[in-house]
Amino acid sequence: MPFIGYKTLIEEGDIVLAFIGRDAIKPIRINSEETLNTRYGVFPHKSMIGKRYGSQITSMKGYGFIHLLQPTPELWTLSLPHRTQIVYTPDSSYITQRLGITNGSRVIEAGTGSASFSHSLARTVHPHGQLFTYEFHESRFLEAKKEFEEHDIDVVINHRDVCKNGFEITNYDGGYLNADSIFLDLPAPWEAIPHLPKVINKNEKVGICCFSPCIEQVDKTVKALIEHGWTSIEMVEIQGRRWEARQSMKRDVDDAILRLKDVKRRKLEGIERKRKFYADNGDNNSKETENDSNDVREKRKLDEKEQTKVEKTEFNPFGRGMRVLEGDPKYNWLKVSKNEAELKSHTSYLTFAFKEAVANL
Amino acid sequence: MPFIGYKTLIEEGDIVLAFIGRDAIKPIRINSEETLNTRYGVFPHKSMIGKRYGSQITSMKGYGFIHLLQPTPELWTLSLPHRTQIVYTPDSSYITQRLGITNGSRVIEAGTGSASFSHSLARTVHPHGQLFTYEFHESRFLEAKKEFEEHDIDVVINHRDVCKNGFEITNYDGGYLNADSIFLDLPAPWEAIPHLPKVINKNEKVGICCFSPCIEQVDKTVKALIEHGWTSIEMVEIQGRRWEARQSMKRDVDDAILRLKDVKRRKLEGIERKRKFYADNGDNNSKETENDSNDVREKRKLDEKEQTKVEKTEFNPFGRGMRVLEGDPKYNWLKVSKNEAELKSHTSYLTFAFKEAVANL
Amino acid sequence: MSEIKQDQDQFIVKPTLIQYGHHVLIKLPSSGLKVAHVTEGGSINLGKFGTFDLSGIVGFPFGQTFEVLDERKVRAVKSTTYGNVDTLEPEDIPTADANADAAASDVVMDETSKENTPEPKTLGEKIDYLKRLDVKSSETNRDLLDIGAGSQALTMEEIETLKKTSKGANIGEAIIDKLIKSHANFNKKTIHSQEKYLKRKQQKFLRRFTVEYLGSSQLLQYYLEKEASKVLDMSEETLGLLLSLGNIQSGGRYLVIDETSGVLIAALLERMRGSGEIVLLHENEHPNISALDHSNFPIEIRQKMIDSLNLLQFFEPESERVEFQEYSTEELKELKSNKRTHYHRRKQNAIDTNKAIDNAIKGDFDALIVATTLYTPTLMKRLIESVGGSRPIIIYSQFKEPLIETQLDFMNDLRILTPALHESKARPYQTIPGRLHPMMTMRGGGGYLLSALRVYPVEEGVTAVGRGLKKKQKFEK
Amino acid sequence: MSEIKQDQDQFIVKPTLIQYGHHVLIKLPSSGLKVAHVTEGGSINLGKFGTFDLSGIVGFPFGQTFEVLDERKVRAVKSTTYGNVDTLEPEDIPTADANADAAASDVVMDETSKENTPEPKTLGEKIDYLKRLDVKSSETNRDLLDIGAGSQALTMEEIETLKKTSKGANIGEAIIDKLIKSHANFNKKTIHSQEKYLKRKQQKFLRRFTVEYLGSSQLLQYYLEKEASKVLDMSEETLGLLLSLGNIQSGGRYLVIDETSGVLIAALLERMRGSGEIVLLHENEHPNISALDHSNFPIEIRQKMIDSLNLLQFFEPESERVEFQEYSTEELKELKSNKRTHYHRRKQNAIDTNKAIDNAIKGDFDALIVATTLYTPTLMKRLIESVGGSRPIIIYSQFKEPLIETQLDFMNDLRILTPALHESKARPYQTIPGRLHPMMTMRGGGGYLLSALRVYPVEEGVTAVGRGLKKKQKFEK
Repeated sequence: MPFIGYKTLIEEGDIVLAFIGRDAIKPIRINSEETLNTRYGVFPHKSMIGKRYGSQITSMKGYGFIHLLQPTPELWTLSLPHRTQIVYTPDSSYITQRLGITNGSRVIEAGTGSASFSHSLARTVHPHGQLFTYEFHESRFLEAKKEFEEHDIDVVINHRDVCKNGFEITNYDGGYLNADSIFLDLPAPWEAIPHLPKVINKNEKVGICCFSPCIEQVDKTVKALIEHGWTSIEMVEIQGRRWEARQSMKRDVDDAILRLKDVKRRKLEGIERKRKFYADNGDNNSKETENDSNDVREKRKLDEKEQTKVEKTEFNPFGRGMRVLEGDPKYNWLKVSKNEAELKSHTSYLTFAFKEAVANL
Repeated sequence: MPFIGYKTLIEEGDIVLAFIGRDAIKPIRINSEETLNTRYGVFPHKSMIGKRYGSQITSMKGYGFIHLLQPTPELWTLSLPHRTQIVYTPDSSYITQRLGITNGSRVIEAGTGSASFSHSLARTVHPHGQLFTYEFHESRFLEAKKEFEEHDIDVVINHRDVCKNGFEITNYDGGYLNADSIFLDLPAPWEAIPHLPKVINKNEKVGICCFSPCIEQVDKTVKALIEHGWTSIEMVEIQGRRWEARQSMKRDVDDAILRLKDVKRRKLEGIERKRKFYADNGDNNSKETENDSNDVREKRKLDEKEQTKVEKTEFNPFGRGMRVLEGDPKYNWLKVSKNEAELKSHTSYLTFAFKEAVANL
Repeated sequence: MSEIKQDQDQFIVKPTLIQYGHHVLIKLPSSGLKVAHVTEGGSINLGKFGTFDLSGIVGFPFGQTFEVLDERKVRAVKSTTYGNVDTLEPEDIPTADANADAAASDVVMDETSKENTPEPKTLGEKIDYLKRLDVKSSETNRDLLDIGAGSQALTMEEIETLKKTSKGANIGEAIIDKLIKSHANFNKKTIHSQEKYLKRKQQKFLRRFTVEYLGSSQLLQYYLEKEASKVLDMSEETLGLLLSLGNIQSGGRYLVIDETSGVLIAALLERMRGSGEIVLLHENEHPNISALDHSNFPIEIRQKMIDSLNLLQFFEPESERVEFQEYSTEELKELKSNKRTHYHRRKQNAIDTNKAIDNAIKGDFDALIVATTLYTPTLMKRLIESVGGSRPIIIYSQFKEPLIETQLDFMNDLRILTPALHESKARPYQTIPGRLHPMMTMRGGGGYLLSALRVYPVEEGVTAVGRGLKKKQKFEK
Repeated sequence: MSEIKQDQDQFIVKPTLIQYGHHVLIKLPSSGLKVAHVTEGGSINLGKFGTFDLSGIVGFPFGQTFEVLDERKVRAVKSTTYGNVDTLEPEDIPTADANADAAASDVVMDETSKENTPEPKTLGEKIDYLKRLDVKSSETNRDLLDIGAGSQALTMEEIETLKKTSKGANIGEAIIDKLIKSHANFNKKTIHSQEKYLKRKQQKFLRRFTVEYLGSSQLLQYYLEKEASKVLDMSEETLGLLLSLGNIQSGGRYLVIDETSGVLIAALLERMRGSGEIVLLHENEHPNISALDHSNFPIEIRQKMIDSLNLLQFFEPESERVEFQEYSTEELKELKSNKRTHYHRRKQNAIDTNKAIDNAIKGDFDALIVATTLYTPTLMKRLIESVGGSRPIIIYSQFKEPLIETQLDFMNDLRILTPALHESKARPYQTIPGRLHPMMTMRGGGGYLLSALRVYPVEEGVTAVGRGLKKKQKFEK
């Protein structure tokens, strides 16, 4: 079980996430006959066997490097091609915590979608709980089912339109799923809500989260939840931001002034030298030199350039005109942070509600 | 004109914002007969006359201080009692910039509300533009009208239900307001939108901003704008945050370890001293001292306490148990920032749209 | 060869019914929180709501709402909480179309029912009754004035008198009835503001409370309300993100620094539910995990699963191992009783400490989880080595700034992959259908997370940038 | 005695019609931006949209949309932009109720019109036509697959061929027609995704553009799109907040450091509209205000209103005053022509510099506005003295961290009142009625502002914390 639990050494048949770059995480199943081709070179699976998870390895030609990671649901989510239907970690982690899902929970998820949240839920409810997941699209259902098998994840998956046909599974324990947590990632969750009473645990407080991108869906969902006796209805949006540490040059005003003084000094020096040169040699426009031949004038120009040149300054407090690497110890730096140029500003609205248990007294 | 323009010295009749504290900014009109009473003491207006705006002054008894500020629309907004209908500066400044309102603009505002945005708009369109503002509530209309007069602000204010009766002002230039910018802060802006064609400038591109707290209002507003030929409809929310600089103690792990070593050393020292004391004097429970009188035993206890005491350490890298002021130079500090314990997380949604001019060719 | 550490026997089942021995969270209507230990004969004082015997809530399911009766008794009632209602309400919310909205929704508006329906009895019925009132007259809220002290014809004295003359559970409703009758503008209000008004008054005067299961989120909420600094201002969303990014699960072995009074440890234990190990580092003689005293983890589980060490013991294990001279059975018999107790305590301490040191020395932890006010750049340099390959390192800080510095260090450390600085904020909305908007105010703060993975760089051919490189290479051989 | 500095004569009227001499913003459908100087005989190349003569847009009002025809001509068309459409679209948006929504709205759905209506002609008609298609069959989007390359039966080659065979303005529509016909799943799509699809294709192939007035916001947008670092990543909302907090208005006298290529100066000039003064500080020989070359401020206004000084000239004015020996008329006549030009240039420079120095020395500026990459804590210490009483100091920084340090300094400076650190972010929404949601992505960054007021502490009785206290007291006497 590489997705749940922990493993130290990489063996034949294991799933490994080859970390090629931040946006290139490639899942591979170790097969000693195969090789992994990346833009950093060729890596035979054989070279990975026996290595510890987390190892950096060198390509066959020795100049490229990749890291071999043990899959986790969160890394798996990162490795998926970016699609909008993925429930990303800031949302999925909050839903899990807010609904109190933990080892032992019985969770319903519809639809399965990319199955990335399913991985995370399965990890968290393992080993004493159970995840039930439903997918309408046949192609996605088949893909997810195969993935769960390959990843050795214990999930009850169903090909089903829950809005029309509900959640009951006749061949599962008489259909008593006794779910304590529900996650609905459906276009019209209000059509699925009426079907829930048959599958939730009546003896404990049950939580639900509906995941909808548009606000109009929230409005309909809230109305349906009220109608079907759910209480403590609260809706939130998770605003996740990523920051990146950077260094920004600490450019002191005193240095800027000193630089201007230096520029001025050199300019005056140049003027002084020119004045001296003209005094010694006359300038090309003056009356004294009016009758000189072109050769003489050209020569004088070159001499002037040579003799009045002011050497470049050593004083360059901010590295002007130079390629300065961020953090270069020759300069002062301020530690700063910035976020991505393009923020993920919205995923979906999260509508939570709870259903009280029926008191038995 | 104290609200628009700049003034250096405080004179009789001027409006002054007495800055008593961040949440206590009190507007006063200078009257040499009057005094200002604050929690920091009594300040006769006479003592303010001739002072420069920005001056800190001392109370009559000499122990309290306040600052005398020149009113600006933004300070005025801060001085108002916190009410939800105020358009705060992060919103008002964005609306102004986004609609391109500047000196010379002709702006319609409905409703006037607390008149704080009116102040800001009047400042910005001054002196070549014109602000037209409408208020339905009679009491608010009267209050705002009086305020504009007192503040010497040139605004055309109307007591009007613009949703029913539109924006035309028959006694103003034949009713041709020729507005180029519209701001609607109304419960149902979609009822006012149909009335706009009569008062906007047909020869230039006109911008509108509708300010609504609920998303359902936005939905209706967008539909009304589309129906009435407005284009480039965009809605945004302004999320303004305030940060405050703080210093957080830089507690190094090495110092924490040294402290634990110091604690341990002193503990061992205590044990050592106890051992020595018992070797010299026996302890109260040992066989040797079994027959001592109570007095002797008490005395030995006191001696033990005295002689085995380990003096308090000088080594206290984090000032444990002491009152440490933030930034105390005896310690190391990291500069950090935090935002308010309670964030203003929502004001209203801002729906913008534009109406093209009619080409005359 | 899978290395999952499962311990099926140790599985702690989350209880569904309130029982003696439980710690529970009591939610008061004004969103006040209390933690109670349900003991036989125990009682709890809810301030102005009175005192009640805890025996009255035993046997009911978690999530149940109760009403305080006279004579320290409670009775179970149906919850009437519908969701988030903003206490600040802008006046620019229209009501003209409220009828249309409501008609379109599932709430049936019967405009003629005003005269026909019998007097409403329960509070729920009262709210329904108010919903059915004909509100055509208040097409917009233009006729309304602010709900202020001025328009409330019931003085505080009158309310106090009512409180004294009415009995027990009826106090709340009696006051609300009186308020409805006396509120000068009540009939001018829109349905919406009438409901809001009732809800606010209900929260103020109804002696109701709900008993919730005390999970890690509830424990966190409780601390956040009482004294947020005791949990380093950590928000629920940040805690959730920490647990996911940390890949916390049943059977894991975690290295932890926890300055959240133990709330973080409680959250880890909850996800582990009896299986796995925690090595807890602290900078004082004992760790501060006082929150666990309010939690429902049996003391045996805590002792079995948590090994605690101070930083000195962790970083200088060999010199901090407790040497302990065992006595022979003979010698033991010779000892006086108090000396023998002392001997056994010292022996247990030596065993615990040395076991914890052995555990710590093994390294290869499945995650490093840190929530501390210690300066993390220097701290992390010393802790990275103890983390297993491909395992997450997650650092929580109330402030972003120390994590920026730590991230810069991580970016230059070959033992670290993908350092990322996260901020997560849940933005709550008012959930009244037709009047959806973000709450006007919300909690600030909530903290930041720095996440990274521990990796093993290749031994040669890579520019040595990471500081501890030599040490690590030795370690890898 | 009011001291307003008004200059009614200098009022620059914002133009409503496009005229020769204007700099204008050209918005391309794919939200690409260009700045054009409208000159007689001038033309502009819009890349794949072709080249057109600028004379074709003269006389039209700003905001007008045009279509590029053949032979470098354009024709005015009605705008068809409705608002923000998210290019990312989650598939979880329901369409089951789209019909109901639309029916409830003002858009009339005529389900029988499909057969009866004549062939649609214009693009607008085509969109309308698509709206009227019977979409009952696609009750939800379950039958839809992702809009991907696979389902688009038109290859890039075919599109290229179409581009070559179709003529001018018809290219776009021809391609769209072909796309509609060939898109394998088009009929399976919901109204919503059909519209979105069309809009995206329209943006890609229709040779349309809009000409906008080049105000400060448009100038900022242009730079943000081209190279955000040239405006220090400043967002429009931050610029707006800066102008309001800075109390910028007609007639003000402002001390400014501007590293936004002059966009900030343009925004100030726009609010001042011809009246007032700016002293502009810079750290090189000349200020970088290249953005003003794209703006519509006449050079005379810029010369009249802006005095620029480098930091050395500002901070050491007396030694930096330009000494200039005037020649007598006699002497001037003696000079050769090039020497005389040189003389006049030097003279003008001396006059300008000395005038700017005199202006700077006066101090008492109505606001200090700083947008710089210089380290602000030390910079501000030297600038505070020049600000008038009760006048705002506003500092922009791309990063929060230098402003944190500056705020800490300000908190200990008696010359400063209410230092406050602001962040403002505009969060855009998709504005399709019935499908409102925040855009899935938005620009990060945007910068921070530190605002404060300059005050005069009482001379005695207050602990002297402010550094420049002595200097200031002297100044006050």
